[in-house]
Amino acid sequence: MWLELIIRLLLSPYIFAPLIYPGLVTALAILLTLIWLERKFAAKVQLRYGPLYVAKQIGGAPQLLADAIRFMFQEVIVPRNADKVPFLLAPVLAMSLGILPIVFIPVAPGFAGILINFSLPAALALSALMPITIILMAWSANNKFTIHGGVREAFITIAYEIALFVSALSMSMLYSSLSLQDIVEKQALVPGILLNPLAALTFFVAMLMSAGKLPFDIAEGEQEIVAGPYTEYTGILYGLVMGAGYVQLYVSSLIFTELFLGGWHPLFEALGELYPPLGGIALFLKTYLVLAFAVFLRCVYGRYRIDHALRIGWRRLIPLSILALLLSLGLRFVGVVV
Amino acid sequence: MSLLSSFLEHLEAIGTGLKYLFFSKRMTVRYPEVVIELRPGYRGMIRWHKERCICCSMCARICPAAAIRMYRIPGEKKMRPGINYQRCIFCGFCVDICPTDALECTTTHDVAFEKLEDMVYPPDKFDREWVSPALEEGARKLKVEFDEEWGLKHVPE
Amino acid sequence: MSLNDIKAKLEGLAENITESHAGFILVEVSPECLKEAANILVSTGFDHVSCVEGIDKPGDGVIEVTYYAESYDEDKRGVIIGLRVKVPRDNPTVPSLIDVWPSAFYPERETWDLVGVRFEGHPELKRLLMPPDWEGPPPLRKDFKVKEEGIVVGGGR
Amino acid sequence: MAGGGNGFFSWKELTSPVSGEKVYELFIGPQHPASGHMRFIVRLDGDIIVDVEPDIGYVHRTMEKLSEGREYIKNIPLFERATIIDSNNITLGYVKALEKLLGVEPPPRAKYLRTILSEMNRIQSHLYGMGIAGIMLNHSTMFMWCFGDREIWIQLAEELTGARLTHSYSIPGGVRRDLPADFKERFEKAARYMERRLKDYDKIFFSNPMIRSRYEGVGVLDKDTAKRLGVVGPNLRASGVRYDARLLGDYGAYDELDFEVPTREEGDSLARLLQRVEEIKVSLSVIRQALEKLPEGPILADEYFKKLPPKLREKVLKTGRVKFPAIFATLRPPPGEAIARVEMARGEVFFHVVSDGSPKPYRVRVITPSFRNLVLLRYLPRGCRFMDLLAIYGSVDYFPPEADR
Repeated sequence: MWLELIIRLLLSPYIFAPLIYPGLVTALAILLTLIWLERKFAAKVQLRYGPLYVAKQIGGAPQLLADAIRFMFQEVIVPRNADKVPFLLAPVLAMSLGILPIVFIPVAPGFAGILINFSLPAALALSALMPITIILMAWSANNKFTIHGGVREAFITIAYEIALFVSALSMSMLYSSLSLQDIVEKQALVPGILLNPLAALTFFVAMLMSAGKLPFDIAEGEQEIVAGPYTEYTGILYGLVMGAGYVQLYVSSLIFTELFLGGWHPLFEALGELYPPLGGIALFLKTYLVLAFAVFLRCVYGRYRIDHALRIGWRRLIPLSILALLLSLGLRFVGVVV
Repeated sequence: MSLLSSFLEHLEAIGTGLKYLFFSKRMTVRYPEVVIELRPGYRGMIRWHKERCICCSMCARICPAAAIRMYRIPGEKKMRPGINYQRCIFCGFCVDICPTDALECTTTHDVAFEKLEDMVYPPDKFDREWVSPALEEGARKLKVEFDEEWGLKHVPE
Repeated sequence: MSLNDIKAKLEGLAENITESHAGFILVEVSPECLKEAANILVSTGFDHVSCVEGIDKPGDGVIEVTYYAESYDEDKRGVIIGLRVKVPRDNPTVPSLIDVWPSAFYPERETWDLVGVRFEGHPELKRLLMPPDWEGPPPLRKDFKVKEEGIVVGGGR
Repeated sequence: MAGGGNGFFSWKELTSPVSGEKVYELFIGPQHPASGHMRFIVRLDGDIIVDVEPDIGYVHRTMEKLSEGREYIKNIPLFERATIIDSNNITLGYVKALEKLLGVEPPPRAKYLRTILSEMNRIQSHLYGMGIAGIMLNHSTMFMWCFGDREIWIQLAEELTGARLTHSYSIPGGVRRDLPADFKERFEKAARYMERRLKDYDKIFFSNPMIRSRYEGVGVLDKDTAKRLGVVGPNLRASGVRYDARLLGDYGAYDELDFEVPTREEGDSLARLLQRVEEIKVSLSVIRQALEKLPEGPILADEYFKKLPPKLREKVLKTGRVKFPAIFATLRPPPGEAIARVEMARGEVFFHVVSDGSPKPYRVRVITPSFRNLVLLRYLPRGCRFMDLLAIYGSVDYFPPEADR
């Protein structure tokens, strides 16, 4: 009886969604495998092996677990000149804010941590808070390199955010809903990317910028400013700030999949009856594909100069996303989507 | 127009990356498991053949790093060479100037030492065979072949 | 550009002009005439110096400072002109030529650093290769001795 | 501001101190992910560089002094260590000067072999430079590819000389090893592979719009300034000056080979990198020709070969590996001085050797191309954005150990 209650509690959307899928456990699993995959991809393109010797039989897959354990037991050094409380708090805040938007993202109809009709703007708004914590890190570490990185992050943030929101908005305009669930439901037959590829492109690029992945890892800028805002972090705190970027990428990819790739379709029709999140497997696979492509870009690109990135944000992405908005309007006007 | 052409160039770069992601051959040699068999003539660890040595000390004179020096042997009139591998730069000058081929370059290069003192080889230790520790552990030998498609190919012997 | 051309150009300025080997002309001038000679060389087409050198000659009590002028022009590139001045060893001072040859900036700084020649008018005579807190004789002077080991262990040659 | 433009250049202006409230001073290096063995003192106004002061000397070994305490032949491995990635070219400069003092001329086959190794060094050194330039922009693929493909040329050089990098191949009067029998065939495969790979480099790096945007128009060095600053090597040729010490034809077999020295007009960072790609292609063709025309004959000058005992002479002829005559340990050139210029991968190296008749040189002066290009690191980044500093640093292909000596 108790067991059944616990299982029912666990399987209820309010626990299962934030904790297991798409929440913490999945995020952690993605974190651990994605970084490994990124390194493996880079290695394959660069004609080498990548992480291997942690477990040779499975291609070194537990590498990140080993790294995480090492981070865990490494000494955390707080610089003498740093502002201690924000310095220690900021990474924790970054990780929490990074993962928080997940509660609004449904993985099946009616299956989300918090089920509201404005899930799209809510999730985007929460993830937009993340840069503030990075600037906080930069400022509190009190180091020339971190401050330089913090300024870069601030610049980049305003460059991508408008494009990100407008391109997301163009999809909600197309489907006349601000709820991710409705948007996915309306893509049962045709995924959104086919209707509005422009919005998908701008959203994807803005998403890379927001997560600070190549070619937009400008705030981090290893070759110029050591590690940007993260320069002074060591041990588990560094693990957190490094993970936060990937978590943010995961959240944006989830939103991308729901906006453009048809979310849990087509698997949900088959498995959703059994238990709704089973249909979410399709969502998971698609998200993972998006993530894999995003990290694969590391092999192809270097780092944009900051003014180029800003120019891409302001002069390319924003006009293109507005064009995408108009495209959506046109599509609605023609009556492609009901 | 330039936007389109730059978009196409982006696609080409990504395409090249994808090509290598799916169709490529790694060039890494996983060393302790496999060992590249070096061709004769490689300038590796130096071996001294005591019986051929005429104690002319030319090797010590030409050594640019003062790695080979002459040692007085108690009870012997002649001096004999010994080598200090802390200093040796493997230029092979000593081998090339030796008039009787008493010094010889081996193709062993991957020797490890536990202590710095172990790297000094006075004459009594200098006359010895060198064995690669990887081969001793049972590593496979590979031969380097050139290949038009992949550059270097490492093939088992 | 031959030896005679240079001789004609530097008539009256040079104390001695020799050709050490093909393509290497040495022009000795007094420190007062250095700048004038350099200006003539620049106008002839020797537009940069590859190197500034200081040779310490304690036997003669002088330091020889040489500017090696080169040209990128096709007809003059086979020639290097060494413009040499002799300055006393205890107070080696040479007028800086960085206004004539901007490429002499770092070589002059290096010569000051390593040989201890002062270049008057050089705006940045500070340590370049040596550590900033270096004291003692400039390392390329002959009175700075480098200890070399003999070839015999436990005793001299 | 960036790159001058009008050809006017004044050290007074460049060395005048920059300070003020707006100036933000950053120390890049010596412990820094991208600085190499050196330090940049960068002064920024916002994101614009107002002044860069390269602080070198972190790997200074006082080679010129060390060389005065050693016999002539021992200095070959010493100078090699200034630039081990380009070792035959730098030793060739020293050996050339020494040969002029000794009055020895290497036999034709030795000249060809020197040329072949020099060009292989040039290729792998350019690959090294391009790889570093790639990682300066965080393009790890370019870095890994270049370093991976460098391995081929190191392998070939190892088969020729017996050492991967520190070849010590050229000696007064010749070279130490003869060509292995299968060298030509192996080289041909490597060359075809390289030519194919250069196309992929182009697709993923040089034509990549992202990379182009970092390099195009950044750090422009115009022709006049390049001449005035005494810049050498690919950096000079990318600014449109056709100068190359190989054109002098007084060393190696270059006077008998047909090769074109490529130049570019743009003078920006992209031009400097593409210049290296072109030079790799030229080097491939030079090696091909040299292997084609390679004359038969001895590889060591007769006056030294004669000094070997007859048994060793036979052995040398049989194995193709030179034995040194005993005189090599105490070479005594007659008093005099000699200069030599050799085109290294990064530019022209200058050697001045003074002999006083003793077995040790009285003075050796060496100026390496990186040292001559150092001025670019001070001049070019001015007025550029901070992130351009590393794009320029990568494109100049500055190698600290070579400059510091």
